Amino acid sequence: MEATSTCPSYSARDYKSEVKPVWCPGCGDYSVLGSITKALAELSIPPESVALVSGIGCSSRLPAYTNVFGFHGVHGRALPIATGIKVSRPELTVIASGGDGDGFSIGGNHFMHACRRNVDMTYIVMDNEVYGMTKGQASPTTAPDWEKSKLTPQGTGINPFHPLVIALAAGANFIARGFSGDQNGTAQLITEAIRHPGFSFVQLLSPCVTFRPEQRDWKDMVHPAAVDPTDDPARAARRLMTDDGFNVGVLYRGSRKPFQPERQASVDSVADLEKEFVL
Amino acid sequence: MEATSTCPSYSARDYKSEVKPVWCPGCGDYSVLGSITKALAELSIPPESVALVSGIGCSSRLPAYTNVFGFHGVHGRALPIATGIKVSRPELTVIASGGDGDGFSIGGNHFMHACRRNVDMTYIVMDNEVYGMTKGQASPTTAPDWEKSKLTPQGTGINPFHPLVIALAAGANFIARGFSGDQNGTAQLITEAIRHPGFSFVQLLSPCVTFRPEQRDWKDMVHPAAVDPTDDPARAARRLMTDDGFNVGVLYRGSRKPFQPERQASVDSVADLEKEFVL
Amino acid sequence: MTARSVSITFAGSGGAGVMTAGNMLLDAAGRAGWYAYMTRSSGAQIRGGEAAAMMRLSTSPVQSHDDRFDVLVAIDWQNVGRFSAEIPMTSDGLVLGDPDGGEFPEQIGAKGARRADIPFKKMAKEIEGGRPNMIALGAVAGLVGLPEDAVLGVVRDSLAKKGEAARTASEASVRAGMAFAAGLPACPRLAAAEGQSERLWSITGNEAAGLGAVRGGIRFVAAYPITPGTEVLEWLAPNLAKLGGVLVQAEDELASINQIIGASYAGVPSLTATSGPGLALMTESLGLAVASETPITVVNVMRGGPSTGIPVKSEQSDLNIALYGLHGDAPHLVVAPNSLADCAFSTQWAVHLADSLQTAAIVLSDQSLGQSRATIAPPADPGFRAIRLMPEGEAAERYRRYTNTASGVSPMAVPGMKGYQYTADGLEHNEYGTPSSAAADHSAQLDKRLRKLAVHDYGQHWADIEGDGDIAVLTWGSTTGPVREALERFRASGGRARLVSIRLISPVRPEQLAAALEGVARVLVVEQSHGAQFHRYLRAHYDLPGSVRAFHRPGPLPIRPNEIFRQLADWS
Amino acid sequence: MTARSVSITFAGSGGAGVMTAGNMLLDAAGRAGWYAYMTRSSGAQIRGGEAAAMMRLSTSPVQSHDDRFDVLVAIDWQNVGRFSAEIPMTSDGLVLGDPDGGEFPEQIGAKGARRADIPFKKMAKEIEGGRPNMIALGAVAGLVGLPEDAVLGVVRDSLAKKGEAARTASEASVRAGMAFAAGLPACPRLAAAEGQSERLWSITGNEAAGLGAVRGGIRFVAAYPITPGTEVLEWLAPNLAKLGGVLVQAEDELASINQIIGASYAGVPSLTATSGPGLALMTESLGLAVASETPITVVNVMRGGPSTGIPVKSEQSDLNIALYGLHGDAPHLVVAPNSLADCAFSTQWAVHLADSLQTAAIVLSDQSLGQSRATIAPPADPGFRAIRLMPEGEAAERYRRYTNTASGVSPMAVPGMKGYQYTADGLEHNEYGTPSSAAADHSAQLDKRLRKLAVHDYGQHWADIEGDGDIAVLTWGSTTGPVREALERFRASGGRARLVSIRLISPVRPEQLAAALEGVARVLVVEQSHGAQFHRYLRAHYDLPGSVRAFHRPGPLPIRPNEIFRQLADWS
Ligand SMILES: Cc1ncc(C[n+]2csc(CCOP(=O)(O)OP(=O)(O)O)c2C)c(N)n1
Ligand SMILES: Cc1ncc(C[n+]2csc(CCOP(=O)(O)OP(=O)(O)O)c2C)c(N)n1
Ligand code: SF4
Ligand code: SF4
Ligand SMILES: [Mg+2]
Ligand SMILES: [Mg+2]
Repeated sequence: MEATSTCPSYSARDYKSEVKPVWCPGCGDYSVLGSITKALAELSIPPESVALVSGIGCSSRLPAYTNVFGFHGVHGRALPIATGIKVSRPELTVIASGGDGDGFSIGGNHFMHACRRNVDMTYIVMDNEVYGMTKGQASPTTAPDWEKSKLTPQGTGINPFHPLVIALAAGANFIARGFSGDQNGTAQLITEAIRHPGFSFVQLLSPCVTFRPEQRDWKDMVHPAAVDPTDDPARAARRLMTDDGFNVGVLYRGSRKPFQPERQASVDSVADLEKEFVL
Repeated sequence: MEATSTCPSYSARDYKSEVKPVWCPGCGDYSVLGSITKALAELSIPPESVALVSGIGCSSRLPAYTNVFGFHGVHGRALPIATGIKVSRPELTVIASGGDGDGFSIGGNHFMHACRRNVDMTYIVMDNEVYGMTKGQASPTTAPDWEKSKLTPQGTGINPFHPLVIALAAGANFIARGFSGDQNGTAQLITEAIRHPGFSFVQLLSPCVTFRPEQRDWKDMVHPAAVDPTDDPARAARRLMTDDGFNVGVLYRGSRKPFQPERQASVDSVADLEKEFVL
Repeated sequence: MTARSVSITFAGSGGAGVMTAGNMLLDAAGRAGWYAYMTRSSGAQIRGGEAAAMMRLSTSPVQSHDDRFDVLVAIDWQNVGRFSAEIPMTSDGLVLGDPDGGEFPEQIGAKGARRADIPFKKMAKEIEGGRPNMIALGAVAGLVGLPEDAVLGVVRDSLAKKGEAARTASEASVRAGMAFAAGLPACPRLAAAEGQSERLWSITGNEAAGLGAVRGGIRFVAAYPITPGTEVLEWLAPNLAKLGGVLVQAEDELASINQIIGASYAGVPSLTATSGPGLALMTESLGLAVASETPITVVNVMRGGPSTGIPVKSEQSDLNIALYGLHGDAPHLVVAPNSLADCAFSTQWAVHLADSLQTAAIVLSDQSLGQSRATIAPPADPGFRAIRLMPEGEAAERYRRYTNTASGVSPMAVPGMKGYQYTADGLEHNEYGTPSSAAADHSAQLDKRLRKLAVHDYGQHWADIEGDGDIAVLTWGSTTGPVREALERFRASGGRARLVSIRLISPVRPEQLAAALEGVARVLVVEQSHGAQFHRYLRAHYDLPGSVRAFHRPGPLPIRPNEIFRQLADWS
Repeated sequence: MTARSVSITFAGSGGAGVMTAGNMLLDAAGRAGWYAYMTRSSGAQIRGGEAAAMMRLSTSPVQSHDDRFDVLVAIDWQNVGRFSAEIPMTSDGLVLGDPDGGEFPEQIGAKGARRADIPFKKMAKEIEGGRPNMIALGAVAGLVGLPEDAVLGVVRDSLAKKGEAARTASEASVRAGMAFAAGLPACPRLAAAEGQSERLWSITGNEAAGLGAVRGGIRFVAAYPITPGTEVLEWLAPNLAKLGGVLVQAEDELASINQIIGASYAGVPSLTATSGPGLALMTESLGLAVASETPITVVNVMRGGPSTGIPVKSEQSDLNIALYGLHGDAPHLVVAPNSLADCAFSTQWAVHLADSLQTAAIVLSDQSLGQSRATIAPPADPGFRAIRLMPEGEAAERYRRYTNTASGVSPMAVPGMKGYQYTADGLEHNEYGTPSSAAADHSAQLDKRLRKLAVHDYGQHWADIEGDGDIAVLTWGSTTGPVREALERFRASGGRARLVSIRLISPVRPEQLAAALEGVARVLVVEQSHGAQFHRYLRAHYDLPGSVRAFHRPGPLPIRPNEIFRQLADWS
C-alpha cells in the first residue's frame, strides 16, 4: 500500500515495457499482464516503487514485460527474493508472480512459509495446471487422470494440490481466485490484494492454450463466489475445501499483523558493538 | 501393513540395536524409540522387512538405535527417500521419522507432497518446537514469542506452523497426535498409523529437556481427543484449526487409495522396446 | 558433383512444418541406407515460433555438423534471419525460398550464397490440400538425389492415420517438389549409399541414454522435468512401465535425487535425468549417495550456463560442477558420452559402474547430443549390468556394512535380508555404519571410498583413442565429433595426429593417458566452455607432454570441424 | 623453566565445568597481557557429555595449537579417553587428575607423561560451595604462573550476577588450587607478558566474521542454522538490530540465499552464513547472483565432509565446491581468512569486493577458526565498505543494466530510482537485461563477468607473504597458523623459507604468485583435505616453479607445526 494521494496518475501503459512476450498467441498470461498493469495504475504506484519478482516458467517471464523493477530469478524461488526485498525496503510495493509448477511444486515450501510469515506482499500465481515452459508435464494442480503428459501417460494418480486451502492452512492473510479471461475483474482482485496488509495470495486461472487447449472452456465454468469473504479461518477452510475450483472473487480476508522486523530508532555505531569483546 | 499371521512373534527388544543414543538424559525421543519398537512388536513385522528413514536432527538419529533397515539421510529429505523405498519395494513396511525442523522447515515441501501423493507409509515427527541439534533455534512450530533463541532474541514474530492442519489440507490419509511421555498410547497410535493404508502422519510431542525445559510440563497439558476421529476432511479441518495443540489421539482417518504405480504383469524385454527405433 | 556428405537446413515460421519435413528427410535417408543427422533450433517463443531443422546426410556414419550448409530452404522468410549465425554458408551454397514468402533477410543475403526461387505457396495452391513443407521436402530430396521411393514410403507411413486425402496431397506435393528440383541450380548430390545389411535406427541422444539406462538394469526413475534433460525421462516413462519398472514424477530435484537414493538402497537400480540448475540442487544429496555408498546414476544434459542461462542450447560448462560440486572429499564417477549413439553405451556403463562401485555416477551429456536425432547402425548391447556385491549366507556376527575391503567395495545388503539390518549414514561412520568422528574411522572410510574408484579395472572404455603421430587432440563429449572430422581432414592434408576423447572423466586415469600420449609433442585441448574447464581439469590431474594449447569457446554455436582444423594447421 | 607458550587441556565429564574453567583461564591470561587461544571438543552426546577445553597461552599472538600439550588436567576421568587422539603429549607432559575421579583411561596412560594427583572432590568438599573446576583453574594458573589478581578478577566479574556466596566459594576454590599447585611437579611457566598498551579482545572466529560483515556494511542477513556456521548468525542477530539492520530466519538455505539476493537487489548489502551441506543447497542460486550480477556474501564455515560428515570438526574440504560448485561458467569470488582474527578482515574485504564487483563472494572459514576463541590485539577497521557503482542523474534513454563497460562493472540501479527500472535475469541477456540466446550476447556477457574479476586491483591482500629463501610453503586458511609456526622453527634451525598464504582463492592471481615465488626451487603445498583439493587447484591455475610436494590429510585432527616442519626438514 503506497500513499496514493500525492502521486501523479498513471495509465496501465506506463507499466508496460517494450519487450515482446514469448508467450503463445492466446495464452492467458497476456491478460494477466494487462490486469497487473491496470491494478498498478488504479493504485497510482510509481513504477520505480514496485518490485515484481518471478521464478521460471512461461508465466514467470512476466516481469520483463513490465516497466517496474523486475527480478526473473530461478525456478521456485520468487517468494524468498520478494521477502528479502520487502523486509529490507519496506516502502516498496512487492509482488511475486509465477506459475503453478514454480509456486506449488518446487516452490511449495516457500509458499507455505511465506503465508505463515505474512510479509506485506502479493503473490499472483498463473495457474494452468501444467508445466508450460517444459512442454506439458503435470503440475501439482493437474487432475490425477490427465493423460496427455509423456511423463505420466497414465495420469499422475495423485490428488491435486489445493492452493487456496494450503494458503489458508499456512496462514495467508488474503486469499482470492480470479480468471485471466476477466481482465478487469482480475485487476480489481489484484488491487485489493496489494491494498490488503500482509501476505495476499491470488490464484489466477490462466489457460495454457498450447498444452491444455481444453482450458479455453474455463470461461464458461468460472462463476463469482456466492458469499462474501469471511475472516474466520475455520469457516473459510470448510468453504474452500468444498468449492469447485471455479469460484471467483475474494475468498478470505484475515487481519493478522504483517511481519516486519522493527528497526531501532536510535542506531548504534559498529564501534559501540565492539565493546563486548574488550577484556 | 504386513501379513502378521505367519510371522514369528517379536518383542520390542528385538527391534533395538546396541548403539547408545546420543540424546540428553530425559529427552523425549527415548520414549518414542520405545513406542516404535513396541508398535513393530505388536504388529510382528520382521525387523528385516522394515525400512526406517530419517533426516538430520537429534530425533533423526533414531534409526541407528533400532534393529531394522535404517537410513539416516540429509536434513529434510527423509520423505523422498522413504517414497523411493516404498514405491520400488512395496512389500516393505516403510516409516519416516524426524524432527519438526527437519520435517516442517527445510522438509516442508516434501511433507506436503508426500501427504498428497499418499504412498502407504508412516511419518512420525518428534515435535519439540525447537532445533535441538543445532542448539536451540526456533522451528516452524515454535510460538512467536519464544525469546530464548539467540537467532531470534525478540521471538520469531511468526505464526506457528500447524502440522496437522497442513497434513489434512495436503491430503494425508491418517492423522494423529501423541505425547512421548505416554509410551504405550503412542505405540498404539503408531501401530494404527502403520496399519492404515496410505500416508499416515503422527505428530508426537516430544520434549527437548535441554533447550525447552518448560516442555516437561506437557505431561500435564495433554488430553485425549474428546471426539472420535472423523473421515470428513472439512469437519476435521474445523476441528484441527481450533484445537489447542494438546489433543491426543487419532484425529482423522481418510479412505483415499494409496499411490502405488501398477506394475505390468507381463514384462517386455529391452529388445522389444528397441523396435520403435528401427526405420 | 557427388559428395559423401550434404548439409541442408529447412527453415520457416511457426506452423510451416519445418520439423516434419526434416524428420521425414532423415527417415527417408535412413531407409535409403544413408546416415543422417539433424538438430533443431527455434525462436524465443515458447511454442509455434519460427523454426529450423539443420540436417546432414552422409554415406558414412555421421553424428555432428559440417562447417557449412549446402542448401538452405526457407518455406517462408518470417524471422528466419535470426538463425543466420547458426547456418554458415559460402558462395557455393544454395538458398531456396519463396518469392512470396516475405522479406528476404539481410543476414542471409550477406552470406553471398547462390539463390533460387521456389514458389511454395503458388505450387501448393495448385495441388488439392498441397503442403509447402512437403514440396520443400521433395525439392531437397530431388536436389541431393534421394530415391523417390524412400521419400514416399516415409510420407505414406507417417500419414497413415491422417487418411487417404492427406496422404495423396502430401505425395503429390513431394512429387511436385522433386520435379521442380530438376530445374534448380546444381548442388552436391549424395554418393550412392553404402550397402547396409541392417536396418538403421532413428534415435535421439536422449532416447539413447534412456535405452542405455534400461539395458543397464535401471528399473526406478524419479523425474523432475527440465530442458534439455526431459526427454530422457519422457522416453523412460512408458518404457520402464513395460519392463515392470516405475517412474515417479517428483516435486523437485531435491525429491527426485532422494527418491532414487531410497529406491537404490532398497535394491533397485535407479536413475534420474536433469540439467545444470537441477544438478546444482542435487549436489548435497549426491554427497549422501557417496558417503552412504548408495549407487545412483544422474544423467545431466548440459545447456548454456550460468544460472538459467540458455536452456535450449548446448555447452560443456557443467564439467566443473559435475566433478567438484560436492562438498567435502566426495569421489564419484563422471562419465561422458562422446557421440549421440554413445549416450546409450556411456549411460549403460555408468549404471553398471555405479552399482559395481556403490557410488554416484554422473553422465555428462549435452543438448547437442541429447536433442539431436540421427540414423545409426543398431548399437549392440555391450552387456553391462547393474550388479551389486551382496553379502552371502546367514549373517554370523553384526553386519559390517562398510567393511574395509581391499577393493574398497563392501558387500551391500538390501532390506529383506534377515540379519543384515544396518543404518546407512551420511555422517562419517565406522565399519558398522555407526556415526564416528574418530580420525581413524574418517581416514579409513575416506581411503576406502577413494580406493574403490581408483583400483577398479575400467578396461579400454575410459577413452576413445584413434590415430597416431606426435600431435594429439584431447577432448571429451560432444566436441569429439567435430574433432574427429578435423583430424580426418588433417590426415588427408598429410598431417598425423591422434584423437583422445576421455569418456571416464572421474576417476582420473593418469597412467592410461600417459600411455595414450606417449611420444606426443603437442597437445591441443578442445572444449566448448568459456572458462576452459576441461583444460583446467587436465592440468590439475594429468601431466600433459610437450606443448599444450587450449581451444575453448562457449556455446551456443556448435564448434565446427574447420575451427579445430585451423588450430592444427596454424600450429607451426 | 619459563616458556613463551604453554598448552593446557581441561577435560571432564558433562557438568564438570570444563568450558567455564577454560574460558576463565583465557580471559585471565588476556587481562594479564598474555595471548591465549582455546578450542573445544565434546563427546557424541548432543549436550552435557564429556568435554575438553584445549588451551594455549603465549607471550606473543597465538591463534593455533602447538604440537603437544604441557598439562592435561582432568576434573574426572569419565570418558576422557575419547579425547586422547586430540591431546598429543610427550613424557615431559604432566597429567593431573583426581584419584577419586573414576578409572584412569589407558589411552592417556599410554602417552607416558608424568602424573600427579589433585583430589578435586575432596578439596571441594572442604570449601563451602567449593567447585572442582575452579580448583583446577587455580591449579593451572599457579602452575603456569598466572597472577592471582587476574584470575580472581575474572572470577569476580563472571560470577557478578550469581551472588556473594557463589563468588566467595569460587574464589576460595581458585586460591586452594593455586596453593596446591605449589607442591605439584614443575611444568613450563609462561615468561612475563610483553607490555600491551591496548586491552586485548576475547573473540571467536565466527564473531570476528560477524564483525567484519557489519564493518563492511552488511545490514540484511538471512539465516538457517548449521554447525559450525550458526554462531556467525547468532552474533549478527542482536548486533544487526542495534545497527538498524535486519536478520530473518529462513525456512531453509534455498530461502536464505534467495532472501539475500532480494535484499541486495533492493540495495542493502546482504550476507548469510552456512556450512558444507547448506552451501551445496545454495549453489544454484549463487549462480543466479553471478548471472544477474547481484552482490551477496556467503560465509561458509567448513566442517568434515562429505555429506553430513563430521559436523563439529574442521577440514578444508569445501574448497572444490566453493570454487567449482556452480553450473555453467560462473566466475565469482572466494576469499579465505587465514587466522581467527583474519575472519574479520577477510569477511569485510569479501563484502566490499562483492558489492564493488557485483557478484557472489564466498568466505571460506572453517570450524577451527570459527569456533575457537583467542585473545587478540583489537583489529583496526581497514575501511572496506560495500559500495556499489550506481547510475547517476536522470535516465536519458532506456537503462542498460548490463552495459558492457571496460571494467566489466556496470552501474547498478536499485528500486526507487526513477527511470532506471530493469529486470534482473539469470537467463543469458543483452545489455538491457532482456533474455537473449544470441552467441554475441552470450560471449559479451561471459567476457564481462570474467573481466570484472580479473582486472580489479586487489592490492596486497590477495595473499600473506612472509620470509624469503628458495623454499616456499604454499597454503591457505586455517593451516596457515601451523605453517607459520613450522617455518619459524625451520628458520630457527638455520633454514630459509617463505610462506605464501593465499587469501584470494578466486579469481586466481598468476602473475602475483609467480612474483611471490620468484627464485623458489621447492614448493611445499599444505592443506587439510583428503583429496588434495588445494594442490589440484594450484596445478590447474598456476605454474609452480621447481619441485612441488603436497602435504595433505583430512580432519578431524588439526595439522600440527611439527608435521609440517618434518616435511621441510626431511626434504633433502
Ligand atoms: C531447478 C530447475 N528445475 C527445473 C527447471 C525447468 N523448468 C522450467 S519452467 C518449469 C515449470 C514451469 O511450470 P509453471 O511454473 O507452471 O509455469 P508455466 O510455464 O506453466 O507458466 C520447469 C520444470 C528449471 N528451470 N530449474
Ligand atoms: C542442509 C542442512 N542445513 C542445516 C543443517 C543443520 N541442522 C542439523 S539438524 C537441524 C535442525 C534439527 O531440528 P529438528 O528437526 O527439529 O530436530 P531436533 O534436533 O529438534 O530433534 C539443522 C538446522 C544440516 N545438517 N543440513
Ligand atoms: S506454452 Fe502454454 S503457458 Fe506457455 S506461453 Fe504457450 S500457452 Fe502460455
Ligand atoms: S538437545 Fe533436546 S532434542 Fe536434542 S537430545 Fe537433547 S533433549 Fe533431546
Ligand atoms: Mg503452469
Ligand atoms: Mg525439533
